[in-house]
Amino acid sequence: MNFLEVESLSKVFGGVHAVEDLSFDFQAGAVHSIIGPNGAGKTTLLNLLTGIYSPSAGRIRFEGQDLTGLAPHEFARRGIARTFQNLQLFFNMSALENVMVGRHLHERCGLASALLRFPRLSREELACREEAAELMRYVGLARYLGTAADAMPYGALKRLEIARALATRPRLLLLDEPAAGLNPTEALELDQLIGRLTGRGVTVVLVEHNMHLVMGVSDHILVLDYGRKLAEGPAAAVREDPRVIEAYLGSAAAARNLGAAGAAPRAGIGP
Amino acid sequence: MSAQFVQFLLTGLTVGAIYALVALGFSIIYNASQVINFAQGEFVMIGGMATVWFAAAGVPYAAAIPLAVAAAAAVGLALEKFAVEPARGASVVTLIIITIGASIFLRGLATLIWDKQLHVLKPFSGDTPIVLGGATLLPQSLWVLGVSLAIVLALAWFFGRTLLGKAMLATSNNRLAAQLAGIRVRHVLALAFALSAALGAIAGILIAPIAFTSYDVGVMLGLKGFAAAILGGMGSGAGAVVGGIVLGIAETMSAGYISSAYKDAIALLAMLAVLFFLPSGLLGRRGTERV
Amino acid sequence: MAARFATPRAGGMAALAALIALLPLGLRNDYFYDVAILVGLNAIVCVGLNLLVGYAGQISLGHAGFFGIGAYGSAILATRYGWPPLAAMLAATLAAAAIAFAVGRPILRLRGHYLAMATLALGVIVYMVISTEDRFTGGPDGMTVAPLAIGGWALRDPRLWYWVVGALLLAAVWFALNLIDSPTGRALRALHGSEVAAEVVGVDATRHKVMVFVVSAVYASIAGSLNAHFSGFITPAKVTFLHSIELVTMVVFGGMASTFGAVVGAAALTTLPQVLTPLKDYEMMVLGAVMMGTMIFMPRGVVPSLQALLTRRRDAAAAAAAPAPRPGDGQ
Amino acid sequence: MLEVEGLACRYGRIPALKGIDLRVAQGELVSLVGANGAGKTTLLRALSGVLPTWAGQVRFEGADITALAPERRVRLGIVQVPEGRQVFGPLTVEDNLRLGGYLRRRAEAGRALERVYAMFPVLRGKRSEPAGTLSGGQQQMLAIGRGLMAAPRLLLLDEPSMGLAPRLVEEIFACVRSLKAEATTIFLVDQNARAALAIADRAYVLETGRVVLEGSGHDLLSNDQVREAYLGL
Amino acid sequence: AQEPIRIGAFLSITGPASFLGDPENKTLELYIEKLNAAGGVLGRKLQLIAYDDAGDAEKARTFARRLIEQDRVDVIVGGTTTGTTMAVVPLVESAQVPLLSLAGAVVIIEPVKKWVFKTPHTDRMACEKIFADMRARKLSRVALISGSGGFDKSMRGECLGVAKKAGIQVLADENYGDRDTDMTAQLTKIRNTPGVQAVLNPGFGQGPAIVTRNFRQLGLKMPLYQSHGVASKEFIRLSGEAAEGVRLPAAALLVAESLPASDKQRPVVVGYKREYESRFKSEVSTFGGHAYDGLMLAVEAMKAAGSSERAKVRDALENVRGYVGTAGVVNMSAKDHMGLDLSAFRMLEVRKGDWTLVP
Ligand SMILES: Nc1ncnc2c1ncn2[C@@H]1O[C@H](COP(=O)(O)OP(=O)(O)OP(=O)(O)O)[C@@H](O)[C@H]1O
Ligand SMILES: Nc1ncnc2c1ncn2[C@@H]1O[C@H](COP(=O)(O)OP(=O)(O)OP(=O)(O)O)[C@@H](O)[C@H]1O
Ligand SMILES: [Mg+2]
Ligand SMILES: [Mg+2]
Repeated sequence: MNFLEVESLSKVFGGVHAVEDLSFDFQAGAVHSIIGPNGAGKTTLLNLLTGIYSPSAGRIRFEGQDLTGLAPHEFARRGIARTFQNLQLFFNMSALENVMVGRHLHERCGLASALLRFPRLSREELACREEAAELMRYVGLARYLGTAADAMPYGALKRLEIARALATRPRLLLLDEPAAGLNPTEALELDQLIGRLTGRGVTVVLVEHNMHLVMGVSDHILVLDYGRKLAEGPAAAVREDPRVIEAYLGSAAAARNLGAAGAAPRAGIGP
Repeated sequence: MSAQFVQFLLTGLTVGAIYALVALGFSIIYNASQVINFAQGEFVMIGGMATVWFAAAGVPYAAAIPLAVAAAAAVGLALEKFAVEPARGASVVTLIIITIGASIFLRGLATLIWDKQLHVLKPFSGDTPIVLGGATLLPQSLWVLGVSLAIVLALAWFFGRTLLGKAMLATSNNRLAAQLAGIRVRHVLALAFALSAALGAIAGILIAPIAFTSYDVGVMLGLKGFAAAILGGMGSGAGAVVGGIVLGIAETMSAGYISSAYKDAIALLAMLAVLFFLPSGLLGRRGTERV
Repeated sequence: MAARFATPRAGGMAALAALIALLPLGLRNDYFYDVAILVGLNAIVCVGLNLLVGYAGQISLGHAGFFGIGAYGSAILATRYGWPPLAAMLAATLAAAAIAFAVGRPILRLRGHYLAMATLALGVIVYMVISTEDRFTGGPDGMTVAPLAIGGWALRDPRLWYWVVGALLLAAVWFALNLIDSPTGRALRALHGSEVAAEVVGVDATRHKVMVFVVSAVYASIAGSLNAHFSGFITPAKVTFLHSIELVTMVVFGGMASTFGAVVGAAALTTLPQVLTPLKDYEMMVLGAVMMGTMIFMPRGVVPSLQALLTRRRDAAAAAAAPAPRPGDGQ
Repeated sequence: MLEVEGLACRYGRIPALKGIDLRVAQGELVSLVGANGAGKTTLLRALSGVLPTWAGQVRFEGADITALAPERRVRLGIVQVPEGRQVFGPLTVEDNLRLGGYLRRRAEAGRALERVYAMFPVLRGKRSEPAGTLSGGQQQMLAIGRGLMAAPRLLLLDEPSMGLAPRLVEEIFACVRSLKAEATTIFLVDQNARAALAIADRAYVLETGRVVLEGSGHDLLSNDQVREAYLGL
Repeated sequence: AQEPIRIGAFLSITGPASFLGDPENKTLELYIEKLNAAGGVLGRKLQLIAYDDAGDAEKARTFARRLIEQDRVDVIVGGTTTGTTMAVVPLVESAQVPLLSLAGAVVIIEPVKKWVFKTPHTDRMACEKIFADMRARKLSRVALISGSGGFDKSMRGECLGVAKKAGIQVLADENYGDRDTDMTAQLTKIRNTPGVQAVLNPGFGQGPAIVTRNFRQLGLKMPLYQSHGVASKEFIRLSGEAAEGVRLPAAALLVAESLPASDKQRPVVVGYKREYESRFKSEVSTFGGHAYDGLMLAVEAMKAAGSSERAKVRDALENVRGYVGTAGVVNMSAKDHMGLDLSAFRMLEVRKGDWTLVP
């Protein structure tokens, strides 16, 4: 049984095949990256994998269960969490509360107990608050505990989304361009964070254009182009693939530059 | 039997065209500012009442009507300048409450300047009914239908073909980006309010000979116009018209064939049914937002 | 940390309780009691409506409908069929909850203005039924309602009513504050912030929206029943869409997402027309101008704006250090 | 061409810029680097006039434009590609671009449109789709294209490479270089600090609303402080 | 100086019934001023305290309580509508304040309530008057088309109730909304109902005028009856030529000047009409007349009682005999708190753009 199985998945918008007949298997405990040109269908794929879109065709199986056609909160219940390419935060709340919402699935709270404020609830609230604070420290947001979400800088917000996703205690975490808008120094911290996550037993799927990050952390890379699979394999193989260079990486020089990923500066992704 | 059906249809069209005109006013302001202007009905009132007033003062119709439309447009401008613009950045609900306040204010003002009586305008081309397939229609209804049609076409052209029209849409969607593109957003907003006030006033003038006018005609027409705009799809010009006509016909048909006591309820139920299947109305924009 | 969060609510509750307890010192005669009771009843509706509008971000322009279901349900059962008023009230409340539950699912799929119109339509339909079925409801001229009797003893004196409504208002506020502070309340606010994001962390958006819709309908219905029994007479004027809009206005005026704001809004807009009567012909204009002016200068509503003003005063010195809000990503 | 003196801006009571002095000469490419929240976006917004200035002066070609309305600045040729794309979601791709050329004559705008399509062929394929349905990177291309439609003389670019595929990032920087070659003055903010410094004639480093360092692109690239704080080295 | 006599009023000056409440309010203001100019009543000045309930029963009740508790008025005039009046009845009954209602429905005085009186004719009387006229014209099969307001619905109910006794058969029963702009659908249905000989339209405001115009537009030839709810010149102005031939029952006020000199009401109605029209530059309606009657009855009663004491005024009101008002000659009794009979209603017909008496 594979951890995540995707079978001839398609999504059509009007005439656009954003994802077309896509099949792949992801193994547990690894970091899988999905790369591909702009508009290749990466975000759409994540939307399918979290139930935000329902597929035009195909199936999604997670830990052996067929999740096709379920609502997003059902995906979350099964252990899949994500972040967004465009921030989707609760800007009407504090940072800490944002993360606490992530604990929603693990709280037993009926309407009656909410209205009457059972003592049990207060205790659980305290625990929830503590755990959320812990997660914020974990992603490096210790200094923003009481801050309103709408008063935080962009880089912090990106990490806040990760903390919130972690609060759901996912087994599969999908990150959509977490490094966009971060400077190279901050991207480096992200690199380490992803490493620690896998250590926690979370399987990570990373969608990213920052090749240093991708090449550095991925166990396995899936390359999409026009909604289809272009290539797949370990980082070293993918970066040498001429089709990938042609469609995505650009000049062969850039690709070669990445070849020395370990030693090379982790900064620029351009020339 | 079929003459009866034709009669219902014609009546529905006339009533619907009125709703459509009011709905168009809602759509324009919504397009330029995302505000649902609950004072839209008051423009209808101002149009009718001002025309009556000018006419009573001896001004011929040909001058009284443009004067009344201009008066309404001026009120629209004032509304934008003194009530909507100062609240820029406030939430949509706050803006709605501001327009509700404005509508109460304007209604109060109307009772002071004018009165609480009902007034009537002379029909533009007489009172003799036109017979069509056994059914009758007042010439004034033709005016309503004709002017609505002309306005819809003009607006379709304006929003669909002119850059200024697009600039209006852009302003409502993203004010910052609109400014960066060199659009004078204040002017665009002012224009939208003036335009929609003028449209409301025209609606008010056209229907005053049929359904009279008074300081409080705006309340019910505003409600029906809002319903029509939603049914058709908020922000869509063609939608406003389709929504208005569908609503008008639904009302008359249910009055004619089902129950006149419940005709409004039936029309609203029909609207709800449509929304359940088309959550953004008959012709509303769909699916332009994604994550 | 828990203590820090308990303070404003406990403080607020205490202040409200003290206000209710001390207010009678200023109430000179039954007329004042009458107005105070109406304030209380409107406040109950608004506290419930604020859960829906202010916290969950779902606008409703049809809550006068639920108010009407409560009022007429209770009135008809108690007056025409001789039910004990409390049983009638309970039945009406259940009916309002059931109706809200039934229509909530399809209606709450709609967003923004579409939701506003759909709820408005719902309210208008309730109104039409009430004003047309005059055999039961007395039609537009209204109907007489039996007083609230418990056993053989009828509650008639406005001064007693005052304490009943005051106690119920406190309870209503307490329940609302509890709900907001619970995980459920947090989920509701999250829905307001971003529905997709709430969904992907496991919040069942539809279930939560329907739930809060039902809760707010129950608040409105109970207030409606009480109002009918208190007035002794009820007409459909209380069920019109104008009344729905008035209720939302109270909520926004006092301050969205502020339970005490809802109370303040209800108090302000219930007493304002009483205060403005000497203005005669200018009354409407002034009322409209007050509404516009308040919302322009306090766009977040009276209570949150005043709160912000107070906190600003307090830490004016420490201001510079505070991080500033920034908008989210463009789209 | 552009002179900024003592520029200060606030959000409410909170200062975001605290007295900025900088110059951009005709035909120059100047980069601005800084951490998250340093105030780079704020500075560009102030230059475009969409954010009121609190103190200080902005001069463009000698004329004081501190109080000039945003659309007047666009008319002068000060054009910004904003951070976070900010496309008009419900409008079609083509309408978005045409609005970029709002102040230009029809024929000129038509030619500019062709240039943008030539540069980003994807956009041509999606010309009648609502911009809101584009992918993140496609929207970024659209935002850049919309800026170019206005015939900029001073182009303010706020994170133009964000969310773009490596291949396109190369192209964007190539495009920036060619614009410079066509005598467009450019003021560039990009998180890809290495690339941004590499192509810059001169650069400024911004820290919590103040310019803390200034020099040629090359010098800054080899500055130790910069390397550690912004280049991840 | 002596305490003024306080007259309280709650009227629907705005809202859907402003059509009625506005002239009522104006009339009260006008006559309080006149009475005071003439030296007041019982040597005391009169003070009017009037509130606008906007047609809302809840507001009416609160204002009534305010009048009683806060303003301590001696007598209350008002309740423009049946709903607002009925909402206040329990209050005045328990506070023991005389109330002179200006609303039409029978329920206000039937059963008799100790403290409640009313000045206009009842809607049941209007139905009886109309049906009698129909019978005289040999019309017995009628269609009803009524509005959705309280007045309309109440009268519709009364007419349906008394139809059988009057030998009238109601073949169709249609409705229209408060602010509808077109009633051709309903009228088309009536036209296609076989056997209809006449149409009756209970209602006030713009609805009846639209019905009248649509009626002509559809080419309907049968007689059209309106109710006393449109008893003002305004109706004719709004309906234009379509109003020709329309009949309705109304008080003498509408035909003041064409009353024979022998008519007892003539001086009263001519006087009121002239006063009102010269002051407000708009035409009188019978609604203003109701307020006139209410105020004058209260004054009569105070004079008769020699006091403004609530209980005495009430007793005096119940004993009013032969008071000539705009609505007719009032003879109150313990069983009848309105004191009008069918003779007070005149059947009018619109001819050449004016009301004329049907002999
Ligand atoms: N809701 C939608 N409606 C219409 N088209 C859509 C929608 N969502 C995505 N698309 C189209 O599907 C294609 C894939 O988009 P997607 O956002 O998945 O790309 P991506 O791989 O995430 O690109 P990027 O790297 O630029 O973010 C694009 O061409 C886009 O225009
Ligand atoms: N709309 C706003 N309201 C209040 N404060 C704001 C607003 N926008 C930005 N700020 C604050 O102003 C400061 C500067 O922000 P700015 O967006 O200019 O930074 P930046 O350098 O562009 O950062 P980034 O790299 O994240 O884009 C930050 O502290 C930020 O939190
Ligand atoms: Mg993407
Ligand atoms: Mg920035």
